[in-house]
Amino acid sequence: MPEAILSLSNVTKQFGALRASDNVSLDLMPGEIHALIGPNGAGKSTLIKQIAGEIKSDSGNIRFGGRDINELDAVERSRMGLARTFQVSSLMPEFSVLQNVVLAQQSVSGKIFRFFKPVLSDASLIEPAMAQLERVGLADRAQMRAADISHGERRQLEMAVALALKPRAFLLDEPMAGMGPEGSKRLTGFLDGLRAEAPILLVEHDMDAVFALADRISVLVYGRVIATGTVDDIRGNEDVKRAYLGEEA
Amino acid sequence: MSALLEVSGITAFYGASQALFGVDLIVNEGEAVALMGRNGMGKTTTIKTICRMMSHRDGEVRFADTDLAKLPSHKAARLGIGLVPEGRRCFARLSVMENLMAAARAGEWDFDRVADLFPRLAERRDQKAMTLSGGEQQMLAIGRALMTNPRLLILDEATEGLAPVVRQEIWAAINRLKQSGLSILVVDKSLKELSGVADRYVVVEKGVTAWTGAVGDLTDDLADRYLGV
Amino acid sequence: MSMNRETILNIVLAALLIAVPVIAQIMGEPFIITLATKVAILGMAGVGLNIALGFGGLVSFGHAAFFGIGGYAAGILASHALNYEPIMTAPFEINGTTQMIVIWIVALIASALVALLIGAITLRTSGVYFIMITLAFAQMIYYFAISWPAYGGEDGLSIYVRNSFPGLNTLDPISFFALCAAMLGVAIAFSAVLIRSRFGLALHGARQNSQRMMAIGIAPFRVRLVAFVISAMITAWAGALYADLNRFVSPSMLSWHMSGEIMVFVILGGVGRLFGPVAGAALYIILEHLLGGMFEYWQLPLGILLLVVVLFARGGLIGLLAGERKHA
Amino acid sequence: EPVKVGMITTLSGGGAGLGIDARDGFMLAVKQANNPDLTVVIEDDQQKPDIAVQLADKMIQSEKVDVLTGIIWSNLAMAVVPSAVAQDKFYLSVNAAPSQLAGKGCNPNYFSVSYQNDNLHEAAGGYATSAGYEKTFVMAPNYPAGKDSIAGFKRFYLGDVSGEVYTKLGQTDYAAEIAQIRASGADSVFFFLPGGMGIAFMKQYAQSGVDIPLIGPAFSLDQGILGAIGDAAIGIKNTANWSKDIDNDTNKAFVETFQAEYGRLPSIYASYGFDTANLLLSAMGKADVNDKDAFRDALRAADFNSVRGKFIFGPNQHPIQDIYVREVVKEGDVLTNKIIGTALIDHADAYASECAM
Amino acid sequence: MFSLFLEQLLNGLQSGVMLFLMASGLTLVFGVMGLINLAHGSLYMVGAFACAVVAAWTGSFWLGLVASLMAAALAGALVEMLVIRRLYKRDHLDQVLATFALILIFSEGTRWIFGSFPLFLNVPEALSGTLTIPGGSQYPIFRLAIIVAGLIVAGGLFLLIGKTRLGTRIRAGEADREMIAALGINIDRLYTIVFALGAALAGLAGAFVGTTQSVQVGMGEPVLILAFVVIVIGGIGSIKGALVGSLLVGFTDTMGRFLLPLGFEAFFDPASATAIGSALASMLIYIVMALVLFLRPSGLFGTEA
Ligand SMILES: Nc1ncnc2c1ncn2[C@@H]1O[C@H](COP(=O)(O)OP(=O)(O)OP(=O)(O)O)[C@@H](O)[C@H]1O
Ligand SMILES: Nc1ncnc2c1ncn2[C@@H]1O[C@H](COP(=O)(O)OP(=O)(O)OP(=O)(O)O)[C@@H](O)[C@H]1O
Ligand SMILES: [Mg+2]
Ligand SMILES: [Mg+2]
Repeated sequence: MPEAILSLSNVTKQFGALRASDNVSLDLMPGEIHALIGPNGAGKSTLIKQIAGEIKSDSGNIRFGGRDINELDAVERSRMGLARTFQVSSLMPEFSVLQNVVLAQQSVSGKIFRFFKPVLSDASLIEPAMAQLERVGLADRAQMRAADISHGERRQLEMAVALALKPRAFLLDEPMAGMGPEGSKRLTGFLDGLRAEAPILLVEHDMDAVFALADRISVLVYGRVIATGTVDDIRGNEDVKRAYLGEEA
Repeated sequence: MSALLEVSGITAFYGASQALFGVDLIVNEGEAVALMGRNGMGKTTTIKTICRMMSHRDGEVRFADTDLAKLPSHKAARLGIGLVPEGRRCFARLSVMENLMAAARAGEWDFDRVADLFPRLAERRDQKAMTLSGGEQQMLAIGRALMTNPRLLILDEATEGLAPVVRQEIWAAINRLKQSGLSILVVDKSLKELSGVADRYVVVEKGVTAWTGAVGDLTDDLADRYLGV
Repeated sequence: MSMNRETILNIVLAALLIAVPVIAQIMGEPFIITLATKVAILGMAGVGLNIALGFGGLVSFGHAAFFGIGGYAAGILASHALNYEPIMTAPFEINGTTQMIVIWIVALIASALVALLIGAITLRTSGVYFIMITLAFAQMIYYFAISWPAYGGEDGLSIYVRNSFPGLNTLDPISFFALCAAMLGVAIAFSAVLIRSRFGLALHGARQNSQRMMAIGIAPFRVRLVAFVISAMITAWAGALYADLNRFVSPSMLSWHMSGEIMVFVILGGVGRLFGPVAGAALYIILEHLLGGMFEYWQLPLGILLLVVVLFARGGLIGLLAGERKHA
Repeated sequence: EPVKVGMITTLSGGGAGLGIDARDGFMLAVKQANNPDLTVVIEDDQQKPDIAVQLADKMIQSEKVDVLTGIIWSNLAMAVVPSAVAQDKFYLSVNAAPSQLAGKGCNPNYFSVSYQNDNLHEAAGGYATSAGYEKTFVMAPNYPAGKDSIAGFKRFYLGDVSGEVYTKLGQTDYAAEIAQIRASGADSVFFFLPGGMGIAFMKQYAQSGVDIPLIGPAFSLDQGILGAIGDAAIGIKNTANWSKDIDNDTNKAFVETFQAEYGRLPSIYASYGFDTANLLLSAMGKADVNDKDAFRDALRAADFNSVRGKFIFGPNQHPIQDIYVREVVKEGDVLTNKIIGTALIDHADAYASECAM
Repeated sequence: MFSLFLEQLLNGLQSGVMLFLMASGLTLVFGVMGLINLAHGSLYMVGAFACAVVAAWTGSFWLGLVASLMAAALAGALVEMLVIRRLYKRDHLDQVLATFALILIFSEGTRWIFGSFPLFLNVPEALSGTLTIPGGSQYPIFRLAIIVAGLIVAGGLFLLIGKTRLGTRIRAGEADREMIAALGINIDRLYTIVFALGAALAGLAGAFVGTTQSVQVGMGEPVLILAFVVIVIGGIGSIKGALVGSLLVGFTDTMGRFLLPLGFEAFFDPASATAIGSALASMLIYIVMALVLFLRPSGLFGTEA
């Protein structure tokens, strides 16, 4: 069995009296889409933040790429190849769509402290950035300000930025949110192909997408993983139905 | 049945760039209308115009027999337009309770009723909105709009990011609101769920009303053409 | 490629800044040259601040500290040289100097060190807290300068003769102007290049959204710190020139009024615009001198004019003349 | 032989009152003389040294003035005077006269018509001694002029200093210092707090119920601000080289005409401005300003009627003069000062000997 | 020594409360409305001048006090409607420039009307005189009255902002003006009211403080900086923070001025000790501020932005 790229063991985070993640253990294997579902407020985004290094876990261990990353901050983890999207789009609003991607591209190239060479005529950055916009279907918006594109388009841009980072694992926090029916369909197809590039930890409430994509699903309720298994396992699980799926099962 | 909201032929601009080229839309008293269209087609812009968060150039927006053209946002709201905006826009530093109380106006909706609708909000009543989970914030935004006791409730992607159970609850709640006589204008991506609530569909494409009709009239052909499903 | 309006405007401004003193020289109006020199120097201080404030969104209310450090570098070195007193004797002897180039280097190094220290502490905060904590550091330095007797305290320090620059008679107003204008040119050119560079993009990004910056693997703190230091150095350089313009330094160069004034130049001209600080400084100084001679309560019309500019010219003077910018 | 005078003084902001008085006194004399050869340009220095320097440049380079005057504050004087006199312009001080310009840095083109900065403080020291005080609490702001004032006071004070406090420049609340004064066991307090600082201190001192007598230089109890202090000022002793009740015809006429012209009583700064203008006019009557040496000699002769009575310059071109002790009194509704004695007679400054002129 | 110490503590408290009167209005406008108002000091000056003029004219300090509240509130409301209203959507920096321009306008306007000489304003008869405090020192009644007034204002504001619907709406407006308007609240009028209230508090402070110092043009500037220091230490927008920050600054400043020179006498001769001690004392509050922000980047009671 191949080694997990990302592996959490007994990760916990407490906010005051609330335990947002409670002894969570899960793995992300190469080539897989691992969906993380659960009621609102279950702690999914919190877990993503813990993995990305935006909040420090109270206890537990996170390994990534064969290495403990507990002590690394968000910047270092990103540089190691963890790319995440945000549940609420978090972009550079004044930048053009293209600049948003170029900035990520430049971070990957590792050369930030260059003071003289103009960046926006640097083909080694522009071309790959355009290619990513192409992939998510935003190429025709490249020159618009990120603040001026529609909500759904911003979600696509989030995706393009993550792609530009050429990560070793994706952490996607509700990428379908805000996408129209057509957009969701396209993105589903897209993610399906993406897993070959890097495995995906997918937080999503769109069950059509989750059931279509996930190799494995973990269900988080009140910070705890109450079940992990294949799509069919989870669909048939009564607890999950009650806590989360309702009639969607 | 009389028109509560009547939008006719409006155009609207962001600076120099035009976003709406002629949107027509009617919501009758007690009716639920779904506004649909692909990403970036002008749904939110239309809603902002109705709520006077931006002004239209040509055309007319009438609500409860009042021309909204000259009204500031708060006056339009006081006529009875309650908005659940895209992206929730809860007041981040205020607690759940304070978010609700800030919006409160006299009427049948009060904290207790909102708490009945969304028990989760009652549990979190003293938590700051910015630390709520996405779904909790969404509930808060709906609750807040209800606290204004509106005649027309406008929901812009109100179920985005909600768990299926909650979404079902919210649709059920919206249905109940409709039953109770509230008029509703709703934007959402899920056709399936919309069809359970809406009386009519209005589809915008590139800033123009492209199709209007009863729910049953939206054939698969049309859905594919306008919505890509 | 056609030039956009802002570029044309910048060229016109630069041409004016050079033409006016030349004409003044021909007409025998040396004071106009002095005024133009002042515009160039304070504009340059603004160009420095603009890197932090305009490009990086770091609203420093303490840049007078760096302006003053530059000034005192000039004042202290020159006064030691003029009095033939070494600055330090043990463990080795350091003497003063009247060479501008040496003075500038000292000013740049000193300001960079201070900015590194202040930046490392202040950049942990943001927004209004940043504004105030930069002010706090500047005030500490200000009160120190006032009560420290060695270099004149509140009375300040006279240089008597302008420091020298190889091949130039710095006492000649037009020559000194040319020197200052050239340095302003260097500062503007540098910031123009900087802002289009990779670093510039990162700096713009750090201003808008640090959460996103971290997520793509760039530490916004480091980007900001570097920008803050560069910004401080340019302002300090201008400070050294200002000391030479007045042949005098005093704690007033370090006061919060000075910080505010530099900030006003930047805002008035247009935040984040290449020539904004120069345009702002020019307008302010011209108004100050025109109105000051006309009317005892001249600050009243000045205030009203400034107010009109803010209310009706978005993006400052440059914004008014060149139109609003599309995006960064 | 027309003479052009450049007056750089503070006309805006919190310190404007002093500059306005000096200007008005100066211009009153100019108006009275009605000498068509004399023109005056006036500019506002905003109490900022860099602005003062630039204005001096303007006056010298563009206005081509022969004489500069008007500066109120020592730090501004230090910024302007050395380079102005080095460019062979005359500078006549209407107020600020820092020690550097009286001693080593004295210059033949520089005249102080007012005093040397330490003079009034020295007189306060002399007065405290002669009044028999033995334990004086001294207080001044923490900047060079403040330290000079305390040094000046101590120079002529023979008793003990029971406490010494340097306050923050621009401080407005003195409760902490007043508490220290109360606790110090002093029998008198010497304070130098110019402008608004002095007003605040004296009001709070009166409110605090401490009744140890106050002594200060005239600056804090001058006509311009007495009204703002109110009755709290009554009885406070202060030292001055001018007072409106100095008994001579020039002074009487000055006080009357000033009041008629401007609708207020003249202050000490107005008197300095008035004397400065008259000194200049007297020199203009004797010599051509372009003949620097002759003009300088004419200034040095100080052949004019001073509101102070006699007026002579010492070797460093600072006045040698009597310094009085005044007391604040109420005349009708108006607070003003009355001379109650002389603190120092024919007093010269302490730096003259260092001046190599 | 004990009574001196006690008296200095009281002085620290009183100077803190005085600062609070100024800072509370500023934090209201600044924290709640998100507006950097450099002209707050000018409103303080307006209050002091109004009080001085009316008190001189009518002979009653209390009428002057009423006048100061009204004049400052009126000036505040006017400024808000004519100028500030256009700036909410703008960058903070435009607000800085605009309110800087307002300082010039207010200062020179006041000087034009009232001249360049300070005005007279004294403590009202009823509050003059002193009280004996434990330890035997005399303490001015007026200063005690300021302490009481400040605490009342603090309590009132705390209730208003934290506990009333008006306060909630005001705070909501800061987060998202457009949204609060879309909920049917006349945010423009609300903000005019808040601004006028902040101005009135500044005016009140001006009137109080004017009785103990000189009422002159430019009196607002040093206090303005101090008030900013206070609200930043306390955490912007927090009334509690403004109170704690004021007291901290008041105590630090008073005790620093008092104790630092004494402390240095242990190491230096008295003259240098006084000089070094007072130099350090004048920097002390800034050092404290830097330290607080170093440890808590958004002030003592501020919320993370
Ligand atoms: N900083 C915080 N302080 C206090 N509570 C917090 C904080 N952040 C999150 N929480 C709480 O932790 C719980 C988990 O939040 P989280 O955002 O992880 O939920 P989620 O599973 O992503 O939900 P959703 O699907 O609605 O986005 C929620 O109840 C939230 O209110
Ligand atoms: N602030 C803005 N400035 C300029 N253009 C804008 C702005 N907001 C939206 N637009 C543009 O207006 C058009 C309509 O946007 P709108 O937000 O109304 O779309 P939408 O139908 O709500 O899309 P979505 O489903 O993605 O939310 C889009 O092309 C968008 O790029
Ligand atoms: Mg989430
Ligand atoms: Mg939308």
